[in-house]
Formats: sequence, structure tokens, C-alpha cells
Amino acid sequence: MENLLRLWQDSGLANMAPGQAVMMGVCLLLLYLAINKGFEPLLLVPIGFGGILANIPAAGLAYSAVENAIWAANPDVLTALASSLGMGDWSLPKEILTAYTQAPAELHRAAIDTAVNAGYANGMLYNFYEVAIGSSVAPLVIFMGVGAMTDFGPLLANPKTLFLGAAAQFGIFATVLGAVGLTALGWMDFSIADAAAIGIIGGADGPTAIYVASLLAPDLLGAIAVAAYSYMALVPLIQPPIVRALTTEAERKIEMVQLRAVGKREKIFFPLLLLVLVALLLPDAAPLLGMFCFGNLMRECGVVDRLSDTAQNALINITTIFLGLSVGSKLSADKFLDLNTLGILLLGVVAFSIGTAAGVLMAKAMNRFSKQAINPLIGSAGVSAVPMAARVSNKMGLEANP
Amino acid sequence: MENLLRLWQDSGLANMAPGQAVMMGVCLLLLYLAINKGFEPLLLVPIGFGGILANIPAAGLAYSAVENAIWAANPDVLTALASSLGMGDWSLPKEILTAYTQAPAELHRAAIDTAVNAGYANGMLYNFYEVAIGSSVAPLVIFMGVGAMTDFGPLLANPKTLFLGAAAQFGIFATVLGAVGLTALGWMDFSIADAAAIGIIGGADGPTAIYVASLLAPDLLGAIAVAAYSYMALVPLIQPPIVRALTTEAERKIEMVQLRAVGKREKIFFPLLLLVLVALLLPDAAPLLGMFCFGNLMRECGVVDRLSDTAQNALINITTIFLGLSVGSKLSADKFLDLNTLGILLLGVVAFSIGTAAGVLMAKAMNRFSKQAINPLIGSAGVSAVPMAARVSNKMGLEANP
Amino acid sequence: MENLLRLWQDSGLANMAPGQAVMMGVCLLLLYLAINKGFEPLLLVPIGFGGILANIPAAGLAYSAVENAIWAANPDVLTALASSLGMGDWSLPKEILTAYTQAPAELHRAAIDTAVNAGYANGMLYNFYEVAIGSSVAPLVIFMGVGAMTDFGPLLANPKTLFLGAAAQFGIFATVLGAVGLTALGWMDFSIADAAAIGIIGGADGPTAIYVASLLAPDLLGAIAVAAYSYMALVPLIQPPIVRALTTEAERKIEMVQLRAVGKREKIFFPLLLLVLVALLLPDAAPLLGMFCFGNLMRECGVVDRLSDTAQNALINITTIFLGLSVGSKLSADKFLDLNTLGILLLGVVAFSIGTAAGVLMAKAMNRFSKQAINPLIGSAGVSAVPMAARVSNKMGLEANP
Amino acid sequence: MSSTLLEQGLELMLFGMGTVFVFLTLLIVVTGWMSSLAQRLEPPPAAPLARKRRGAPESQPSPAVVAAMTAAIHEYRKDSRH
Amino acid sequence: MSSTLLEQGLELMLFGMGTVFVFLTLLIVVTGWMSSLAQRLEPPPAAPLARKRRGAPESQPSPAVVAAMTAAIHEYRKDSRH
Amino acid sequence: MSSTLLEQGLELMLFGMGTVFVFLTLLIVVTGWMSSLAQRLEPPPAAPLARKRRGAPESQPSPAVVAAMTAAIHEYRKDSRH
Ligand code: NA
Ligand code: NA
Ligand code: NA
Repeated sequence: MENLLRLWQDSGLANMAPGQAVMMGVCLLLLYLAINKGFEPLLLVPIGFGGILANIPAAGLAYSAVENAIWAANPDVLTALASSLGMGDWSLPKEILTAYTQAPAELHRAAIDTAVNAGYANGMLYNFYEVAIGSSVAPLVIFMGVGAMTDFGPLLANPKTLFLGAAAQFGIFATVLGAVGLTALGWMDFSIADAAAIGIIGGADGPTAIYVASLLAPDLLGAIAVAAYSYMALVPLIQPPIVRALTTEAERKIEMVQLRAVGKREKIFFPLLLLVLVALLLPDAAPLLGMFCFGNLMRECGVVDRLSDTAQNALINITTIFLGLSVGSKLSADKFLDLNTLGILLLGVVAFSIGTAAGVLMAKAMNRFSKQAINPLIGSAGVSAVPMAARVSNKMGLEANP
Repeated sequence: MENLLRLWQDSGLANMAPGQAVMMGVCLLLLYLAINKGFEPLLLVPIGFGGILANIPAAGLAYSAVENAIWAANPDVLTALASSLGMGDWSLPKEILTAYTQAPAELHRAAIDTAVNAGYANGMLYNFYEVAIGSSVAPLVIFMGVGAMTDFGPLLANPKTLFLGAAAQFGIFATVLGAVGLTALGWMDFSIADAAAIGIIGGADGPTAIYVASLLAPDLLGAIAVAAYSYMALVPLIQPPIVRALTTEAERKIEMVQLRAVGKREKIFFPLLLLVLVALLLPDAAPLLGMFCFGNLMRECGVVDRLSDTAQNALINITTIFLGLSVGSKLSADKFLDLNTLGILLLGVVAFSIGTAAGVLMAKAMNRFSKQAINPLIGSAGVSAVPMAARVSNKMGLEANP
Repeated sequence: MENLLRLWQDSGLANMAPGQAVMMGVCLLLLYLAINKGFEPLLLVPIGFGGILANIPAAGLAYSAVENAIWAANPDVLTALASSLGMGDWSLPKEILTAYTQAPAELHRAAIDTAVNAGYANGMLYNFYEVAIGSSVAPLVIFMGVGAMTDFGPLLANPKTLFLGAAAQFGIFATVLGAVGLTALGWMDFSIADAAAIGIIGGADGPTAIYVASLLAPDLLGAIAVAAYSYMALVPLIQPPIVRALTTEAERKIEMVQLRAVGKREKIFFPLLLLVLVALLLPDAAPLLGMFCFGNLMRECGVVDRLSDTAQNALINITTIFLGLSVGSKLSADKFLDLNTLGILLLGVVAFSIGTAAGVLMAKAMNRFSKQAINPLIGSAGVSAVPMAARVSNKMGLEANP
Repeated sequence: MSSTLLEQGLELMLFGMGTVFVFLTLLIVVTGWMSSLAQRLEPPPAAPLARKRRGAPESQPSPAVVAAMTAAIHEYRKDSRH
Repeated sequence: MSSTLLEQGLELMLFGMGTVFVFLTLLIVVTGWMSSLAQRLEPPPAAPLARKRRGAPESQPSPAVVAAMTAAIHEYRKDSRH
Repeated sequence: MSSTLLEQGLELMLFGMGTVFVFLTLLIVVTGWMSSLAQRLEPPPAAPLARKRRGAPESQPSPAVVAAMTAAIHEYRKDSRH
């Protein structure tokens, strides 16, 4: 009987915080959307499941050794941690956590040593996060795999369509302004780095959003990734009304054909050309676009098909599993449930809408100056090369031009 | 001539300790059992081969940089190591090793620095062990893969069979008692943590045994893993006499059918349900069962088949290779060849036998209270869901009921 | 306008050093040779691409955090770095870099802390290099995969052919002498460790060359790997004239048949035998040959085919991608463009030629003492078991004996 | 004062077997509820599914083993953290 | 003195959109050159290639997004390194 | 006092080639024993096996290269550890 009582006292149910219960519900909702509604399941299933794991009470799967030591709140350990961080004896747990987060590398290590010596360890998801996202390797490998899956033929046949994507990026920067605006109004609390990371949601490009957030705003990564993948999946709801409002039926009926055949040599040259241009003009984008171009070169060069196949299959699948679980680790209640997350979700939908509208308007503008008519639906797809957006545009085109 | 002499002096043969020769023989025996007798070859081939590598004299593949520095026994380096661990100048190598093993994180790091500065490096198998088992990632990934391979349909059709497994766990705890008993008698020297890890052999579940041993008794991991996989393979020898002694032929003739069809939705709900129950009641099991349930959800949800395929194939195979080699690293003579190993092997077979008997008796007991008759052979299989146990039970059932 | 100016000032083009432009050209040449001429594309495509990435100006992809901090040349950061390395305040960047490279482990870590605290991070390729090559894991995994692909049947049918390979190793040591000779003449600056690493190019065995260079001469790894793979690919140009000069047409017409059928058991025993001999005589080769033998045992034992398949496919492909990119990281202009590289490329071709000649002469010598005639072309292939060399030998044999 | 090793072993056994039976009882009950709910939402398929595991490299971990294991780890951790 | 947050946001927007358009313009121009060069070297194939992506797990990153992102990272790094 | 670089090189060559020949001689002898033993245990198959390597990504490492390499690493390590 005493044993059962102890089992109960140490159980998750007795330690469950209300926020954790809420987040478990949110994660089950994400799983429902992914499995039943087909919302980007390859990412949202691992993210949702990882989120449940992150919110298991008293397991600390998403926390570092030091965080686990702080939450355990053993007074001796807290005192030791405070001392290794150079703080006074009576520091509050919250203060110790803040000091740990901001500590320079040496004190950071000292705090970890203290926690490890006291018997605490990193949680499983924390380790996954550090290896997959903290090191940036997972988004980079995803980009390589996506590069190996991408056929640039249509783009090479009509390079001007790149401008549609440019217009769509307006959504990114409008969102940045929105984020700093909300902060200026005192409603939210975003730094300029946070704002930039939030803006990327408007690019509708999951791995890029995760990569940028991991560099600029790791605290917001969970909300940003969830927003990015959810809105990618919500394209069929968000885009059609915007497109209908901005275009005539005649415009939506414009038929586009691939202008010309694209040779093997062009396809080999393009990733190299893109890489060199990025290298010369945008060196900060070199890791991400470099891996993307590398994947594409492996695909097109025709002499390393076994590498390209692995990059498109085993490697990207393994990486996706751990990327998803790692993102899920940021869905722990104490990191996800605050006003900022709400702000991010709202800003994301605005970013998306503005990007769609800008792409459509850009297509209309290009039709004024170009001989080859462009269907503005391609502009709405241009918010990103997200397959869902392309499919929606295609469906609307079929409605207009059956 | 002088060169050949030197080649001889530095060769493995001249440096071979008797224990290393014995362990090479043991490992060749494991390989023979795996290859010729089909004993769990997917694990025992890498374990056996890793064990040979671990016992190569003068190569130090299974040792850390500090251990390699200590075995090299250069007096200057030993003095430097002792000083970095805060010990006196004339410490014996064995004392330095013990101090290193028990040192807090800071001194541990100082000792490593000293060894690295003196030109010593971690052995290959030591690195594999740290990455695969020290971090716990390999057992977790194995569990995910096994989850993706598991069909819970039969269990969902008749959930009461779970109780058979519960009875079989009696073997685990009886073994714990046995281990502490041997220690109380002064015949062995096991701590309570060691005893708990040894007990898991009775669960006949290789990855769980490795995971628990890596947390509670890393020094005994080699013996525990070898015992767990060997007894899993020895099921056809160990179980039949026990089952025959405890059951009548009529009982062994009971025919069981799957009671009902199980729907897709139930199969999707079950891993989530299991996860939530574990989260609420047994948070310490969350990493292991969490990954297992994640694999099972990927399998059943039907929308991430490419991830599920990779988890069942490339990913689990890669992990199995390194897990096996890492376990093999614990088969070095100085870690494996002692009385404790003998105790573990003996306790393991006792655990297994008690678990089998308890499962059979539980099935007989359940037949008194349940309408649906249960063949006690299922109880013997219930010592674990090990396929071998199920096959043996099936074979005995066919003998009784052709 | 001001913004565009800033974009220009921070762009790669404005920061491009002449050496970087040269190296980009060299890497594009490697890609051309790999893609259009079929030069070992599986390695040279990733190496060439990695080399381009390594030379992107201002991106620092191939540098550690400390190197990136040094190149950024912020005076405050340089002072802090010098102080953490125990140097005076006015140390030059080059001096700090040298001190960092040679610092013992504790100061090394202090310098990294300083750089990280100042906001600098390891470049992507630097991280890939540390994980794949710095830890030695990539060459080891490649060896395991190659072992799983190797059929020792022909060798077992006629083990004496192993001597041909022995003679070919003369190229390795002649190259060592050449390297120390060039240093003695004051033309180059190679240590004995450098010379040994350069010699391995003569073995025409890419992964071994990378493994040895990573241990003995990491600074020369880029040049050594490029030389090794290039000469492996240049076999069709280098070998035929040497072989023609040293053999008569009658010798080249000798027909060889596989002497006898080789049983499954022999093939299982051979990797174990090779491992035990290596363990006893050459413990330093144990990691590399151990993994090779392990791969071969997995292939031949017939009970772990799923592991063997993964080792031959997903695992070796993943490893090859990161190994190639990591080698490419050593093609950054500051590391590759110096006189030593030229020396290495020259010594490499000499090593190769001497090895070919020695193999041919050995075959001729063996024909004097052996009943079974050996075609000297096999001796030229014996410079390594490189498939290209075998194909060339085969082609020349067909010319002589159509 | 800490208990003797034998007492610890006995305690671990009682606690562990208690955990296993409590957990499995709950799992069986809740699985039963879930199944009847799922069957109400979805008509059960006509024939039992017979998907076969292909060449599994590992034994299947049973919830029971994991429950037992948890008890063991839990007991140990309680003592080792200070 | 550092600018206000709003000014920083506005600057980021102008700088970012500028980067995107400059980069894409250059990319389009140079791609055009490359294509005409490649077509001179190699007769174009008769029919358009229609290789299909198989079950891509991810959206395709567009150069435009990456260009925009770069501007953002660049701005931030400029400020954060000291 | 340490020898000159040239002497070290010469020593490495002699030691290395010695190692290679000794090792390979032993390997050939022992392989011969093993093969005759294996053939006594098992009747040899009728036709030679002709399993082909499929698209190997790498050269095959020869035991000879590895033997030579070992000698090189060994020489170096002997000097570098202190
Ligand atoms: Na996109
Ligand atoms: Na089991
Ligand atoms: Na070779």
C-alpha cells in the first residue's frame, strides 16, 4: 500500500502541470491534423509525437542536465549550481536558469559539471535537438536531399518566373515589420533577431524556417516550425480567396506551357552557377544553398546516382525523423505556452497572405511588360515552391479553364 | 634482423595476455553459435567480432585515451595523470584508473587532457560505445525500429494476455533477490543497481537489458548483453522441460484463435494510449517506450510510410551494427573475465527458468477465472515477446495437437 | 543605394582573395574530370564541391570558430584570444593561429571558449571534417562497406598473388625516401610523418590514404586525398607505357584461370584468419583491417544479410558523401596552395609508377620460380586492388591476346 | 540509515511486481475502453489482418518488461541522486 | 547609439528586399547566358523532360527565400558579433 | 640524439618492406593451411563462384597496403608519444 502510494507520488499524473496537459492536447491535435487531414505528415507526426514526449511530467526529456537539476529543486544542488555560475547562495531557480542560459562558455561548462556530478543527465529529446538542430546538420541534410529531388527544368525554361518568388518574399519583411510593430506597441516582446526569424514563416519553407530560427531565435523555434508547417498545410484554405479577389477569371484561364526542352548540360551547370552566385553575393547563405546545390548536382550529373538515391531516401528520412522529434522538444509547456507563440501564429498567417497577394500582383505586373503571358496563379504558388501551393494553383486553374 | 626483432617485440603475439587469448576463444565460440547454430546472429556476429577486436593486445581499441595512457605505463605520463587527478606522485596504475573512473567531471576532463597531450587517443570501439550506448541512442533507435515492425493486432484482440507477461516478470525480481543473496553470502559483489540490471536478463529482451545496464551497471554490460542474447537463443533448450513439467498434454492441446478483427483506428490509438499511460504512471520508462510507441505509430498511421520503412531497415541495421560492436567492446578480458560474469550467466539462466514457469502458472490460473481458455504455452512465450519463445511454444503446441 | 553598397562590401566578390579564385577553378576542374571523364566520381564530385564551398570568401565554412575569429581580425577578440592562449597583447593573427594549433588541450579549449563567447562558430565543413575524419569514423565505415563488397574467392584460389601486392608497396617507401630527400635538399619541408603519409599515395588506396593522412599529416590531407583519387583515376594513362616497357608480348599473352572453386567455409574463415594475423602481428592496423574483415565476414557468413546490405549501400553512401565534403574542406586556398602540394602531386605520380613497375617485375620473378605462370599485367594491377587498374590490365591483356 | 542490501532487494521486488500489475491492469482496462470506442467509430474489418513482421532483428519489447525495468531504474535513481 | 527597433525593422526590410531583387536579377541574367552557352555546346533534346519528383518529404527551398533569409541573418550577425 | 631525416626515411623503408613481406608470407602460409583444412571439412563446390561486385564506390584495400601503412604509423607513433 505504501509502495502504491509512492508509485502515485512519483507518477506523471501527480506531477502534471496544467500547461503540460494543454500541450499534450495541442500535440494530439497536430497528430490528428497530420494523420486524418494530411497536414505535412512527414514533419507533423514526429513534431507532434515529440511534443507529447517533451511534456511528460517529471521525465525531463526536453531539458538539459542543468535544467533537470534546477527543476528537481534539491537545495544543495541549487546552491552548488549558483556557486558554479558565480551567483549568491540564495538565488531562485528561475534566476539560476537565466544565468545558465546567458553564461559564457566556461561558466556554462562548470554548471553542467555540477549537474552531472549530482547525478542529472540531459533528456533524450534535448540530446536529439543538440545533435540535429543545435549543430545545424539536420536542416542542411534535408536541403541536400531536397536538392536531389528538385528538377530545375521548368525554371530553366522560363527563368523570369524567379521574380514571382521575389515578390512573395515581401511577406517575409512585412511580417518582420509586424513583429517589431507589436513590440513597439508593447503587446509582444520580440528582438530584431526574433522578428527576422518569425518573418521566414512567410517564405513557407519549413527547413529554412527551422534553420534560421535555430540561429537567430532558438527559444521561438517550436512556435515558428509549427507555424511554418501548419501554414504550408493550410495553403488550400488561405490562398484561394486571396487569389480570387485579385484576379479576373480570364487571367486565371491563361495557359502556360513549358517553353522549351532543357538539356542535361544546363541542368548540371545551374546548381554550380547558383552556388557561385551565392558564394560571391550572399556568403551567409552558403551552407544552406551550398548543400541544396550539392544535392541537385548529384542528381543531375548522372555519375553518382547511388549517392543521390541515398540522399533522397535513407538519409533524408533518418534526418526527418530526428528533426521532427527535435522540433517537438521545443513544444514543452514552459517554452511554448506564452503570448509570443500566439503572436507568431498570427503573424505567420499575415505573412502568408501578404506573400500570396504580392506574388499574384507581381505576375499581373509582369504580364504588362512581358510577351509571354503568365498565369497569376503561378504567382500565388511562388510564395514558395511548396508542392501544396502548386497543387492549389493548379486546381484553381482547372476550375477556371477545364 | 634487428628490425624483425622489433616487429616481434611490438607485435600482438608477444604482448598477448592469457586472458585475451581466452576471450578471443570465447568470441570465436559466440561467432560459431551465431553463424552455425543461428543464435540471434544479427547481434551476436557484431558482438563476437567486436569482442575479438577488444582483445587485440597492444591495440587498446576498447579503451579510452586515459586507459591507454595508463596501460602504456610511461612513468612521466603516470605522474602527470596522478597529479591531474589530485593524487600523489607514486600512485599505482590501478589506483589511477580507479580514481579516474570515480572522478568528478572537472578532474575527469583534466585527466583526459593530460592523456591527449601525451599523444594517447580513445580506441575505436571506445568511441563507438560512447556514441552508441553511452548516449543511449542506439537502444532507443532499436526500440523505434522494433516498434515500426510490431503488429499489436493479436494483443488488441485479447488484451488479457498482457497478464501472462506480467507473471513472467517475476523472473526479473527473483533474479534481483538472487544477486543480492549471492552478495550477502559474500560469493559475489553486486550493488542493488547491479542486481536490478542483472534481473532484466530475465525479461529476455536484449535492447532493454543493454539500455538498463548502460544506466545502472555499465561495468557489467558485456556480460549482461551476452547473457541476454544467448538465453534468448537458448530458449529451445531451456523452456520445453519446464513447460512439460508444469502442464498436462490436454492443456498444451488448447487451441487459440484470434478473437476478432482489429481495426486500423484501434491500432493507431494503441501506441498513443500506451504512451500516455506510461507518461502518467512510469515517467522513467518514457524514453524507451516513447520511441517504441513512436515507431509503432509511424507504422500504423499510414501517412509516413517512407519514415517507417527507413526505421525498419537502413536505420535499425546501421544502429545494430554499431550497437553490437559497442557491446563487444565490453568483452575485453580485464572487464569480462571475473567471477561476477560467471554469477551473471548463472543468474540469467535461473531468471529465465523462473520467468517461464511463472508465465505457465499464470496461464493456468487465468484459465480458472476466464471463459476463454488460454494455452499455457502462450504463458511460456510470455516471458517476453521474443520470436524464438513464440516459435518454441508453437512447436510444442503442434507436438501436442498435430 | 547605401544598402547596395553595403551588400557589395560584405559580398564574397569584394572579399575574394586570388588564391580562392584559383582554388575554385581547380575544384571546377576536379568536377569536370569526375563528371565528364569518369575520374572516381563517387569521391571527386563531393571533394570538388566541398572544395568550392571551402573557398567561398567571408563564409569561413572550412574554419573552426577560433580561425573564423582570427580571420575576422577584430582587435578586441584577437587580444582576448592571445590572452587565453597565454600570449602577449600584440601578437599577430598568424602567431595566434600557430599557438592555437599547437596549444595543449586546456589552452585549446580556452581559445575556443573565447571565440564562441565573441559570437563565432565552427564552419559547416569544419564540423563535417571533425565528425567524419577527425574521429576516423568515415574511413573505418568505408572499409567495412568495401569489405562487405569484396569477394576473396580469386585470392583464396591463388594466394601467391598477394606477393604481387607486396612488391607494389615498394612504391610507398620509395616515395617516403623521395619526400625526405626533397626536404634534405631544402626544396620542401616534410617531416618523417608527412613523408609516410605521402607515401601511401603509392598504394592507390583512397580510404587508407585519408585515414593515414588524418593521423600523421592532417595539414596535407587535402593534397594527399586529391592525389590518391586522381592517380587512381589516371591509371589508364600512367600504367600502359610502364607495362609495355617491362614486358614482352608473350608475357602479356599468358592466360590465367581461377585455379579452383572456393568453398563458403573458406570464405568465412579468411576474414577471421586475416584479423587474427593482423591482431597478432600488426596491432596498429587493427581498426582499419578489423572493420574491413568485419564487413567481409558479414558478407560471407550468410546470416546477417540485412546488415551486409546496409553496409554496402545506405551506410557507405552516407559516409562517402560526408567523407568527400570533409576532404574538400582541406582544399581551402590557405591550406592547399603551397609548394608542398606540388611536391605531393609529383611524388604521388612517381610512387604510382614505381609501384606499377615493381609489381610487374615481381610477377616476372615469380614466373621463374613458380609452376603456374602469372601474367605480369596482374602485377601492375597489384599496385592495389583498384578496379581501374584491373580493368586496364584486362584491356591490355585483350590487346595482346584477343 | 540505509537498509541492508537484502532489504533493498526485497523492497525492489515488491515495488516492481506491484508496479507491473498495477500498470498492466490499467493498460488492459483502458485498452478495452479504447477498443470499444474505436469499434463504435469504425465498423471492424471483415477478416483479421495478418500482416507479417519481416525478418525482425530484435525481440519485441513487452510493456511488462519495460514496466518492471522502470521500477528498477526508479528505485536506483531515488538513491543515487544527491 | 543604436537605432530603435522599428528603424531596424524598416532597414531590414529595405535591405532584404533589395538583396532579393538584386540577387534574382543577376541570377536570371547569368542563367540566361549559361543556357544559351549550354545550348550552343549541346543540341537541345527533342521533347521536354518530365521527370517527376517522387513523394518529396519537404517543400522545395526557393532561391528567393534563401536570399531573403540571408539578408536577415546578415543583419543580425553584424550586430551580435563584438 | 635522434637520427637525421634521411636515416629515418631509410629505416622506415627497410622496416616497412620487411613488415610487408613477413606479414604476407605468413598470411599465404596460414591461408594455405586454412584452405586445406576447410576443404577437408567441406567438399569444394563444383563450379567457381562468380559473384560480381556491384558498382563498388571505392578501391579494395589490399592487405599489403595496410601492412605497409601500419609500419609507417608504428614508426611515427613510437617517436611522437612521450
Ligand atoms: Na520555398
Ligand atoms: Na521482450
Ligand atoms: Na588498394
